[in-house]
Parts: sequence; structure tokens; C-alpha cells
Amino acid sequence: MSAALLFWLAGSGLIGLSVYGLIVNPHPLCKLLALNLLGSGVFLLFGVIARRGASAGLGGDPVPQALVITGIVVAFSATAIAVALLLRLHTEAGEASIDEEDGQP
Amino acid sequence: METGFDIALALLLLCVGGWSVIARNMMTAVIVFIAYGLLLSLAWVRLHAIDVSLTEAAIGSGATGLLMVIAAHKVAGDTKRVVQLSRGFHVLAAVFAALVAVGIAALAFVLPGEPSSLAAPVLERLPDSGLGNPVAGVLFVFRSFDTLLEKVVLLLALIGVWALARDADWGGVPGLRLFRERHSVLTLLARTLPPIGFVFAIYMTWAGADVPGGAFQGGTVLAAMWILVMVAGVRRPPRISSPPLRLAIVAGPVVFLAIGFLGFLAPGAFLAYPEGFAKPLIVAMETALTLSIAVILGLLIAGPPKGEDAP
Amino acid sequence: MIFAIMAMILLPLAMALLLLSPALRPMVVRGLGLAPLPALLLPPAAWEGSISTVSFFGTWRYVLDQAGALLLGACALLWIIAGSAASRWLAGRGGQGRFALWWLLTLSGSLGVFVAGDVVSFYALYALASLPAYGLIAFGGGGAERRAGRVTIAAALIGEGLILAAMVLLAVNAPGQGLAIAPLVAALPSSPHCGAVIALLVIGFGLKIGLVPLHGWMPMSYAAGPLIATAVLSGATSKAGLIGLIRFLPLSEAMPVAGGMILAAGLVSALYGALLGLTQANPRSVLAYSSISQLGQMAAVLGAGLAAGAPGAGVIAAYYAVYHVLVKGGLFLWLGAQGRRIAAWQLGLVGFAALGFAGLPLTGGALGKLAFKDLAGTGATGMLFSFAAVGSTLLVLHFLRLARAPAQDPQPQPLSPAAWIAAVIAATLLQWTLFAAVTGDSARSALRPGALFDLAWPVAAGAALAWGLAALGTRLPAFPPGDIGERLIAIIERQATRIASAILRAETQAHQWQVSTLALAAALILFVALQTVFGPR
Amino acid sequence: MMPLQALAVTETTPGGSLLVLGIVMPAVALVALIGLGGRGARAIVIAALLFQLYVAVRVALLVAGTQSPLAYVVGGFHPPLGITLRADGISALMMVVSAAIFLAAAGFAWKDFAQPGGKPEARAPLIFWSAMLAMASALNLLFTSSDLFNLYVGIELLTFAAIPVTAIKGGADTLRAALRYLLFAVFGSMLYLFGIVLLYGAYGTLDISGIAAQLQPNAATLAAAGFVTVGLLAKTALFPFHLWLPPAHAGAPAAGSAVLSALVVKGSLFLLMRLWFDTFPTLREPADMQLLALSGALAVIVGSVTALRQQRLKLLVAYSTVAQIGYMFFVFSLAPKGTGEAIAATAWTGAWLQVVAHAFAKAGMFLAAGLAAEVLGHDRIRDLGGLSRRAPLAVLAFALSGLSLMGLPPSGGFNAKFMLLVAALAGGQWVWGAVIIAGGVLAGAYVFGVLARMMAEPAAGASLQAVGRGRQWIALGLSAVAVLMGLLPLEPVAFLAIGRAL
Amino acid sequence: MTGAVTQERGTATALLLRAALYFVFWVVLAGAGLKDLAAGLVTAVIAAWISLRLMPAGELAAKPGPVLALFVRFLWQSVVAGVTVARIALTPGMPLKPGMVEYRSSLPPGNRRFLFMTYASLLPGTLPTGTDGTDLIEVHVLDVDQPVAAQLAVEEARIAGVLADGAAP
Amino acid sequence: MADLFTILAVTAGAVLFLAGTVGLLRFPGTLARLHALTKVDNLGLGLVVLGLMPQMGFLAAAKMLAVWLLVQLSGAIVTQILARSVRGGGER
Repeated sequence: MSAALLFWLAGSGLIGLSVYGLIVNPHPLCKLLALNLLGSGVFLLFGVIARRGASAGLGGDPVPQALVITGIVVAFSATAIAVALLLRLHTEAGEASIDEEDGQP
Repeated sequence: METGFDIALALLLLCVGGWSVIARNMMTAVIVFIAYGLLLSLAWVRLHAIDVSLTEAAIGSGATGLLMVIAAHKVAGDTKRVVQLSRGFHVLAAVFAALVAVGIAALAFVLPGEPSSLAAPVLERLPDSGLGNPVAGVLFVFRSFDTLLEKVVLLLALIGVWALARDADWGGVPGLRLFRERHSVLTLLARTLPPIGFVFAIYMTWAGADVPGGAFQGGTVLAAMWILVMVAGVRRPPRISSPPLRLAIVAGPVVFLAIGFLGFLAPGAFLAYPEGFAKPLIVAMETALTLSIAVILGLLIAGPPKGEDAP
Repeated sequence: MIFAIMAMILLPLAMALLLLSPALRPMVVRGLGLAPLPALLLPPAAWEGSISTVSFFGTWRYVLDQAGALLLGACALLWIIAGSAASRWLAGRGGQGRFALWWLLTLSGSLGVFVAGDVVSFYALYALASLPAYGLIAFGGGGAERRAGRVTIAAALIGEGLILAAMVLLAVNAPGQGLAIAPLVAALPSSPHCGAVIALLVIGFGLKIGLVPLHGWMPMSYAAGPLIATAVLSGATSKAGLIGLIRFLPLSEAMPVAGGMILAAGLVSALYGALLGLTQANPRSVLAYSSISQLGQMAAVLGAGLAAGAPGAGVIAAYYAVYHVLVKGGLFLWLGAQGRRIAAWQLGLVGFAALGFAGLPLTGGALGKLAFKDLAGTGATGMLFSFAAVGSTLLVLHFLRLARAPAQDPQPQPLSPAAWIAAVIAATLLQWTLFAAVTGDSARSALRPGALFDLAWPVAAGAALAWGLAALGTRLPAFPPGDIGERLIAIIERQATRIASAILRAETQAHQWQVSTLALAAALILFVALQTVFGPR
Repeated sequence: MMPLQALAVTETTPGGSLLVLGIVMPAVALVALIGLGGRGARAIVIAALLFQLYVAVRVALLVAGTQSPLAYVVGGFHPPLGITLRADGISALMMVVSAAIFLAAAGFAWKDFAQPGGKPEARAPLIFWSAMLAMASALNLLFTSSDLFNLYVGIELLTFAAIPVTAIKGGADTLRAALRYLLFAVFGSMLYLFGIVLLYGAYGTLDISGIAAQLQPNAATLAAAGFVTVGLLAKTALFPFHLWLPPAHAGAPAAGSAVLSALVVKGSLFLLMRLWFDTFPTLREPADMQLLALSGALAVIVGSVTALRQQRLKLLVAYSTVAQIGYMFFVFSLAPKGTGEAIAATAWTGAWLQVVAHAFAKAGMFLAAGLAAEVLGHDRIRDLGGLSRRAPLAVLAFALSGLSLMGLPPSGGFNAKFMLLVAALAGGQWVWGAVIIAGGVLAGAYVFGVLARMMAEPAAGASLQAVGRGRQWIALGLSAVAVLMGLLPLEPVAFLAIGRAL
Repeated sequence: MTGAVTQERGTATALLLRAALYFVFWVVLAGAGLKDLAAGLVTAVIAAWISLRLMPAGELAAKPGPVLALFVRFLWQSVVAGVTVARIALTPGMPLKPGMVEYRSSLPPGNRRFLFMTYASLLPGTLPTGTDGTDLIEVHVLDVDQPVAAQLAVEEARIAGVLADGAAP
Repeated sequence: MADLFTILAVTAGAVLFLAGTVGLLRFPGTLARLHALTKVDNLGLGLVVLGLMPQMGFLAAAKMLAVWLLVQLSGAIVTQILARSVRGGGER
């Protein structure tokens, strides 16, 4: 088993885990965490694609690697805004829940 | 041996990631997530992506982790559950999530056999720019448009965070959501470490053109130093309306844009570098970016302005 | 002609815009009766060249033919008469700007629809004739008025939807033909969707003309709102449905099945309206049922025309409708003019005009009936038309009896009596003047004994029946206004509420975070699965 | 239907640099706004937005003049290594629409978000204008970029710009809405990003035409299409992924809501159309496209009924957006793949008319709703009485917008729905036709409900504030554009096919 | 710590000294290429300037001789500390009596005391857990029976001896 | 010779890491565990660094030494801060 395949499988698992967490975890911070995990899983899979493209003496295709770096920064920006929103919501409402009062599945 | 290590790492990633998803206590989840980030940067090393590894450690794990720790600390008391999910719903969610995972995993076996790669074209054209690090080449030469926009994204993240200030607090100092202490040995660290961190950060940026590293990683280290100084109370955070601060925020984007427009003049295309000047321009740009990134990251972590509250 | 058409449609709209200025508002209100004047320029033009067309912007096209011109002229007169009365009625009244706005919008659509020559214009003007009526009906703001307004607008909107479907199907059936009505309708009989289109048209326009069982809204609507508004709604805007049928049914093609069904539906309406009207205690409702009955007869005429492939049926139906426009409007105006005791001459004049609906000789209505005698035929159909006339007689007498009783709720500001008198006289004169032009026979033929007998016996029979019933003291059962239609509306309202609540509950569920995210995951899986199973290989 | 013209190598065309300027100049203004700390904010914003309009109009004229797309190779690096920008007919159209609506919204918000002269910079103006500029930039990027990752950055930028506008008022409800919006949108963009990952893995390029040229219906591509589509659906708020839209759009200031509803949701929709008609034209299989249309149909019905039952005006207008988005999704099933048939062209034109007409109508309607809230001090529908006295032009704007939303002629909304209906009925897709008609009926019901209230007498004791004529005229102007679009002939518009092999 | 071992007479001297130190660090990182050195020089000067902003010259000025001696002692203490704790950890019975001890410091609150605390935390068996505005330092120890306070007093004196009489903190 | 030194020093370092981990598990209370964590591991890291120094060039060795010193400094301070927050007085 190659490292690429292993990390592909790990990445898939991480995506699955985070999708589950994103759906069921009640607190927005947990959802945010799951989103970050989802992002990292996607990035990891991109890394595997990059690794598959190792050629010309490089250990990996530099284009996806560069894109992942941009992606990490974008994801961080989202996290920063989300945390700020969450904390302000916590101050305003005393509770940082994004559920609405009505409805039970 | 290596395969064994990879298997262990992959399993560990899954376990730790899963733990952070199911952990009951939010603080635990966040700390586990930080550990996960560090493991992930190891995985990136194994995937021969040192640049990504550094970025993941600095931003994905470090800065994100710090933000989440702050948040988890503040909202630790949230217990209200408006919506109670039934067990059946959990099972349903698990089934769908598993289907997604299995589907993606299965794709590994059906991806086209002949991997496509841009490694060769990148290497072929890299020498024109004078850079030695192909990832930096992609970021600052071939796809610098993405990188420019990414800087706009960062600015906007700052706007997004600042948007959450109260009107009365506008123009004040960031509310440093970390705990602040007066009589802490942290002040000693905050007085001694930053210059060293600064040297290290500049080194990372400087070296980023040729070896892994770059403005982002350097900027993060610098931001960490700045946060340390602010948290320890050695220096008050600046007012967000202060002109020098604003200048620092926009310095990187301004230089980037200026060089982009310069391209219209010299080789005749936006974001194209005049022949022979690529490297110096890129280094100048990266230096300015390091400063801006550091300031923006620091401000993002420090949070919206909170007015002149008691230290 | 183009200027007259544009002026006719745009002048009311421009006046409506002027209402925005508080300073000009009273002036506009005073000028309500002038707004329809440009329309009077048009009908004579139709008689010179019979059909003329103008078009602009590629899509928009206007046609003036005889059927349209007849209805246009009559409606314009009614709008002028009612508008002048409305100006007086509104003077010094609160909300006059609002009333004038809805009035002018309805007016523009109501007149414009008669000259619309392409499906888009027709659809637009038809909507303009239907939808602003809400504001007129619900003007008083009471609960019953608002409900009546709601029901009316719901019927109008649903009708709009069906008509749009019909129009699009027409366009689809004749690709590349443009959107003018005439060529699209000409292509209809050969289209595979012919039946569907005709069904959509009949239901859609049937809602407007109150074809049973789609009539429920009409008594409800005519019983609510100011009488001045009801006058134009019953007299003028209901004819938008009629012109729709005239324009869109392929009358030049003999379609026995479709025509027969429309004929049957029209006759059922005619008889049903007459019968159920007798059970009503409110004179307004009685007039509404009378409208159902009359419009049913017009639809029946068109049905007969379609069955036989008689292109002239449209003009004949329109000619018959002219009387209804002015007299039905006039009767409502009369109701609004009551305040004191009713003089005998009033009752006589009103009775004479109203019995025109039954075909009382010498009335304008009698001429209308004569005009379609050939189409009605002499067999069973003709007999049924005569029965409808008997019913109409009963209904009119019933109305007069009710109206003679002192109004329970006298209008605080009665309408000017000049209005209804003008309307009734105009109706009679118009019918006599136009008879020759429409039928080709001289007006004198209407005075032939045979014709007189044919017209008179149903009226006499109706009168005798009414006398008999009164003498026997028969009490007819009382039905709520709208009868089964009302019941139908109540059921629809209830079901609609239930469905809406169910949809709201579903929506509440769907915007739960966990449901939405789960749905996203499910959609992902479904999408990829579908791609994999059905996708290209 | 109409795949991209097969282009071996795209070269920069004359005027191509306008595309870069359209994206970069708002960013320059944004940087200046932040850097100068409130000094000259008015001049910067107005200059940027006017320039934006100039660029858009120039692009449209050039595209129309040459009857071929504009292109720009950024940095001189061709795909697959670099990024190209490309503006075809639909790009140019959307650029103009976007620039016009931004300018109108800015005019509307001009006084509310003015930096206090001579005093220190204030919060709301900086946030609002920065976000507006960023949205303008991001939208132009979405309309013109042909690199899938570049587009990813664009949709993220758009979201991050929309969030501050949503949250600017800062109440618990709006914050909650903004947080929902952010989390859900990021979920969507992660799915989109994974689709991109797969495409890169399969084709080694992220260029739209590059992928289209070598497209294979293999498993990776099919999965990629699924991920990309579903991710973008989350961002477009198609039912049942609309959970964030109503509270977010209702919570923003009126000018912000106008831009959010009129343009921002269209950004990801544009991308979705671009992908299915340009990147994966051969993958458009009926089963999947019917799924999209089904969601669209549900959106129309559920959104309209929910709008009908709202008690607050802004929420009603927001739910109407949920419904109107639904119509645009019929194009996927109404324009069958691989044909240049008249039906497909009709559906294509209908969908774009719907996008544009809804943009103007909804912008006008949100501005009118904002004025209503200002006059009355609340936006409860049952107490809207008196509005027609204080703000008659706003009521007129609402009515004209409503005309377009209902789909009554003459209006762009009618033209759009008519053409979609023609395509649906001609293609035998009766069900979608019925939904389009039912949606119009329901829209009529909610628009009339509101108008009737607006025309009613003021409630006893209501205090009505006066609002300026200028802003009423802006709302009216937007609505009027939606109505005037109804004067277009009811046939496929050639401009929309420029740059596509018809 | 680098700042602490700098002998400073004036701000200019301090700047030069610190810059030199950072420059060495740069060279260690980046190597000695010509361009690298030039960049390093600029970096080092800026770093020194930052350093002076954070900690003015003279605040922790030290005498070079004793500093060296203390450094050696520190290394040795590190070894002792590590070995001691490791031995305890590996001894089956685990001879351990953890507890808190209060120590009264003679150093004024501020950087000097922090320096001492940091140093103390590297000593065997002691871990300062905090101080406040008074002279009290709370120390966690692994064995409360040891004469910790006395040991700490000795070490404190050493620190005090190393530091020159600079500007008051 | 140098190799032998390396082996010895690195082994010793490893042993110390092990001891530190054992202490982390065995010691009672968080504060006692902090002792184990910092002091033992610092020495362990030092020994590993020391052991590896002869194996590499001058600059690399200097780099490693610098790393060790920085870890010492930040480790010592961070430990105290952790200790303080464990004692409960640290958070504002």
C-alpha cells in the first residue's frame, strides 16, 4: 500500500467523520470544528493528488500544493469570522446556539 | 518501515479526528483538534509537501487552534439544547456520512491510471522567475492572481471580525479575548522572545523563495510574537483606527497590487514580472506581505475592538 | 387608430400616476368620467374596415373587430356614466385616491382587453381588468368585503394561470407564427393539444363569467363593496371573459364535441343561475345570479357557434352582451341610488329594462335574443334557451319585489339617479341602432308578430308562474349567496389552509440545520448515484 | 445545449484588460478604504462604482461589437499553468446588471452609511462599503474567470463579503442568521472544492475549457460534477438548502438585502450554469437534471406558500427570493443537452431573463420594503397601512416589482416565465409548466396581500416618518427596469449566445 | 535569555550588542551567502530595535563573568533536575511528597523576579506557580520535606549577583 | 568515537523521555506531572541534541543548540503559566 493510497483512505474517513459531526453536533463551535476537519480532509486528498503527480524530480505536483496553501488561508479566514460571530452571539444571546426554537426532527 | 509509519499515522489521524468530532467537552475537542493539526502536518511531510506542512502547522493547527481555544473557553457554559436529535437521526446521519466516505474512498481505485501533473511545466518555466521553490513559483508567479485575491479574502476576514464591534467601541483597541495577566512570567517571555521570533519569521519569508517557507509562515510566526506581546501586557494592542496600523494592514496588498499594475507597463500583462526583476519584486512583495499578514492574523485573533476597558 | 388605442389604455394609467401627487388627486377624482372618452373614438372605425390591426415592439398588437367594438363601446359608455357618478360619490370621501387608483387601473384593463390582438397584450390587459378589482371590492375594509375581495382575486389569479397555460400552448402549437391571436387560434384545430387548450380556455374564462360550478365568487363579490364598483364589475369587467372566449375559440371551424359541451355548460349556467337566484334574499345576489344566467346564455351562444363553425357567433354574442353591460350596470347603479321611497315610474322603467334580460319585446334585450335565434335553433336547444328566458323573468320579478322593500341599510350617500337612467336608456337605444348592422336584418323585423310571439311567451309564462307561486304562497328554500359554489370555495379554502400548513411545517423542518445538512449529504449521494446509473458511459 | 466554442489556446483580446480591472479596481478601492481610515471614503466608493459601470458597459459593447468573447491571460501564463479571464455574452450581461444594481444600492445607502465628516471613522460605513466593494469584485470574478480554483476563491470572497453586511446590525437574530449562513456556505464550498480536486486529479487542469475539451464520463468526473453541483446548491440556497437565506436577507440593511438577494445568490448560480453548460455539457443527463428541476419546483411552491404566510415584510420578500431562485433551475431540464434547438435556446434565454428580471425586481422590492420599515418603524405586514400616503413611490416600486415576480406582462418576469413555459410545454414537461404557473398565482397572492395593506388607511395611533423622494426614485427605477424588460421581444436573445457554439 | 546576558551601558551599545546577537542567529539559520548576509543585517537591526522597545537597555543588564558561571551552573542544574525527577519516576515506591511552599522573594516584582522564577522552574524539585504584587512566590515542590526555601534563597542571591545595578525595573 | 558518543547520548535522551512519560502517568496531580514533563523531557531533548551535534555541520549544530535554548526558555515559562492556571488564579 502506497502512502498516497493510505492518506486518501484516511482523508475519505475524515470527510465522513466531519460530515457526521457537522450534521449532529449541536454547538456551532463543534460544527465549526467539524468544518475545519472537513477542510483538512479535502486538502489532504488534494495532497494525495499532488503526490500522485510526482514527476520531473519533484516529490509532488507543486500546483495543488500551492492551491492547498491558499485553501488553508481561506479556511482560516472563515474560522476567524465564524469565531467572532459566535462570540458576539454568545454575548448578545447568552448562548451561541444557531438552532431555531421550533421543530423537532 | 515507512509503510508501517504511514499506516500508523493514517490510523492516528482518523482516531484523533474522530475523537475531536465526538468529544463531549468542547475544550477537549479543541485541544484534540490542535493535536490533530500537528499530526496532519506530519502527514503532509509524508506527502512531500513541506510548504503545506509548515502552513498547516502554523495556520491550520496553530492560529485556528488558538482561535478555537479562545472560543471554547468563552462558550464552555453553553448547555442549552434546543433541538434534541433522536437516535434514529444519528444513525441516519452516520449512514449518509459513511456513504460519502466510502464513495470517496472508492474513487481512489477509479481515478484515471495515468496521473496528470503540472510539475514538469512548472519546473520548466520556474527559472525565468529566479525562484528555487516551485510552490512559491506557483503562488507568486503562475497563479499570483489567486494569491492576490487570497489577500483580499484576508482583508475581508478582518472586516468581518471588525464588523462585530459595537459602534461605541469603534476605533478602540482589540478586545484581546485571551486572558491577560499582569503578574505573570509571561511578560518575561514577551520581552525576550519576539526579536528572535522576528528574525526567524524574516528568515522564513526570505528563504521561502528557494526552500519551503514563505510570507505566510513567516507572517504567522510574527503574528504569534505580536499576540504574545499583547497578551502579556507588555505593549497595549494599537487602536484599530491608528494610521500606522492601517498602513501595516494594507502594505502587503498595496505592494502586490502595485506590482500587478506594473506588469501592465513592462511586459504588458497584469501580474507579469519584467524580465530579470522577478525575484527582487517577489521578495519585496513577500516582505510587505509578511508584515501585513502578521498584523492581520494578530488582529483576527485579537478580535473586534472592545473599547478602552480596564487592562 | 393607434393613438386612440394608446390613449384609451394609457390615459387611465397616466391619471393613476397623477394620483401620486396630493395636489392633483382631487382633480383626477373629478375627472374619472372623462378617462374612458378616447374609447368612444374607436367603435365607429371598426365598422368602416371591419378589422384593423396595429402592432409595435414586435410583440404588442392591437385589433379592432366588430365583436370587440360592440363590447368596447358599451363598456366605455358604462365606465363614463359610472365614472361621473363615482366622482360625485367620492367627493369629500376618505380614501378617494385609493378608490380612484383601483378604478382607473381596472378601467384601463377592462377597455384595453377588447382590442388586444396578441396573447401577451391580452393577458396583460385581462389581468389589469381582473386583479385591481380587489381594491374596489374591499374598499370599505370590512371583514366580509375583504373575504369577498380575497375570493375574487383568488378566482382571478387561478383563471389567469389557466389562461396563460392555454396561451403558451397555443404559441407552442404554432411555432414561428408570432404571438398574434388570430393565426394562433387558426392553427389550433389541427394541433394535438386542441382539446386541452379549449378546456383550459373554458375553465379560465368560465371563472370570469361565472360558468357553473365556477360561479361561487360572483354572488359573494357582487354582494360586497360599494355599489358603484359592483356596477362596473358586473357590467364591464365580466365581459373580459366573454371577449376571451370570442377571441380564442376557433369559431370558424366546426367542432361539434367541444362546441356542444360549451353549449351545454352555458345552458346549465343559464338555468341554474335563474333557479338559484330565486332563493336569494339580497337584491345584489339576485342580480349576480342573473349575471350568471345571462353570461351562461352568451357562452351557450358561442358554444353553438363553435359546434356549427359559425364565425359570426362572436359578434352576435357580443351584441347580446351590450345590453347586459349597460343594464346590469344600471341596475346596480339604481340600487345605489335608492335612499328614499321608490317612485312607481322608477319601478316601471327598471322593470322594463330588466325584463329585457328575459326578452320582453321592444326592449334591447329582445333584439339580442332575436339575433341569436338562428344559432339557438328551434329544437331542444331553442327550447332550453326559452326556458332560460322563463327563468330570467321569474328572477327579474323576484328582484323587483325585493328591491321595492325599503332598503335595510340605506346608502348614506346615494348615487345620482341620472346614472342609472342614462345607462338604461343608452342600452335600449344602442341595441336598436345596432341591430341592422349586426344581423343584416332591418330593425323592423323585430316587430314581426312571429318574432314578438316567440319573445313574449317565455315572459308571459314566467310572469304567470311568478304570480302562481306568489298566490300559492310557495316559499322557496333560502341558499347562501354562491350556493354550491360557495361550498366549493369553503372546501378549497379549508384544503388550501391545510396544505399550506403542511408546507409550512415541512419548511420549518427543512430549515433546521441538521435536516438541511443531512439533505445536502443525501442530495450528494443521490446525484452521484443517478449520474452513475443513468449517466453517459 | 451550447458548449463553449472549442478554443485551443485563449489569447488576450483587445479590451481584455477591462476584465482584470473589473475585478481589481474594487479591490484597490477596498484597500484604500481600509488604509485611509475614513478619509475620502465617499469619493473612493463612488469612483469605484462608477468605474465598475464603465467597465461593464465597455465590456458589453465590445462583446456585442465583435460578437465574440473578450479574454485575458493573467500574467501571460496560459492554462493549465496560469489563469485566464473570459467574458462571453452572459458574463457581460451580468457584469452590467451587477454594476447597475450596485450603483443603485449605493445611492440608496449613501446617507445611511456616510462617514461622519471631520470626525473619526465610524464602524458601519467602513464595514458596509468594504463589503460592497468586495462583493462587486467577487461577482465580476465569478462572471469572468475560467479557472475553477480561482472561482472557488471568488465564491468564498463573495460569502465573506456577504456576512458582514448580514451581521452589521448586530442583533442576536441577525448574528445567528449570519453564523448559519457562514457555516452552511463554507460547507458548500468545501464540497465544491473537493469536486475541483477530483477534476484536477482527472485532467491536470482547472481551466473550464481545458476540462471541457478532454471531458470523459468516468467515475471521477461524475463524482466531481456531483460534489461541485451540490456544493453550489448550498450557496445558492435552493430548497431545501435555503435555511440561511430568509433570516440573513431579512436581517441586513435594505441596500444590503437588495444586493444579497439580487446578485449574491446569483453568483453561485452563474457558476452552476457555467459548469453544466460549459464544463460538463455532455454529462447533462435527464435524471440528474430532473432532480435539479424538482428541487427548483419545490422551491417555487414551498417558498411562495411560506412567503404568503409571513408576517414580516422583509421575510416575505426573502422567501420570495427562495421561490424565484427555483424558476432558474428549470433551465437544467428544459434545455436538453447536445442540441441547438429552438427550445433549448428559448429556455436558456428564459432562465437568464429570469436571473436579470429577478435581480432588478427584487432589488427594487427590498429597497421599497426598507423604506416601508423606515416610514412605519416596523415591518409587520398587517400594519402597513398608510404607507401609500407617505411613500407612494415606494409602494409603486413594490407594485412594479411584484408585477415582474408574478409574471404579468409587461415585465421581464413575464418574458422569462413565458419562455420557460414555452420550453416546458414544447418539451412535454407539463409538470414544470404547471409549477411555473402555480408559482405565478401564489406570487400574485402574496404581492396583492401586501399591496392591499400598503394602500389601507393607517392604523390608529401609528406615527409615520417621512422619507426622501430620492431613495424612493431609486427603488422605483430598479423596479421600472424589471418592467421595461417586458418590452423585449419574446424570442431567444442573440447576445446571450455570444461566445457559445449555438 | 539572550537579552538577559547582554551587558549594556547605553541604548546605542545595547542596540549594537543585541543586533550582533540576532545577526549570529540569522547566520545560523540562513548561512553566509552574500545576499543572505545583507538581509540578515537589516533584520538583525530591526530585531534589536524591537527588542529595545520591549525591554529597555539596562533593565536586565548583567556582568559577563558571573553570567558564564551561572550558565554552567544552569546546565548542571538541568541535568540534576532531570535525573532527579526521572529517578523518582522510575523508583517503584515513588518517594514523593508534593505540596505548596510559600517563598518570600527579595527581588522586586517585575522582570528580575520573573527571571528568577524562570530559573527556579528549571531547578530540581521546584516549580513556581505564580506571584503577585507582594513579595510572595508560590512554589510547588515534589518533596515538602526538603529545605526548599533555603535553597531558593541561595539561588536568588546568585541571580541578584549576576545582574548589574541598572535602571530600576 | 563521535558515533559512540552520539549513540550514548541519544540513548540516554531516549531513556529520559521514557522516564518522563512514566512520571507523567504515575505522578499524582497535575502540578507534579508538570515537573515530570518539563524537567525530564528538557534534559532528554538536550541530550538528543548534544548527541546529534557531532553528526552535522557547524551551522546545523548551532541551529539545534538554538532550538534547545529556545525550548528551555519557552518551556520554563509556559510551564509556570500552566501551573498558575491549574492553581486557578490565572484566568482573569
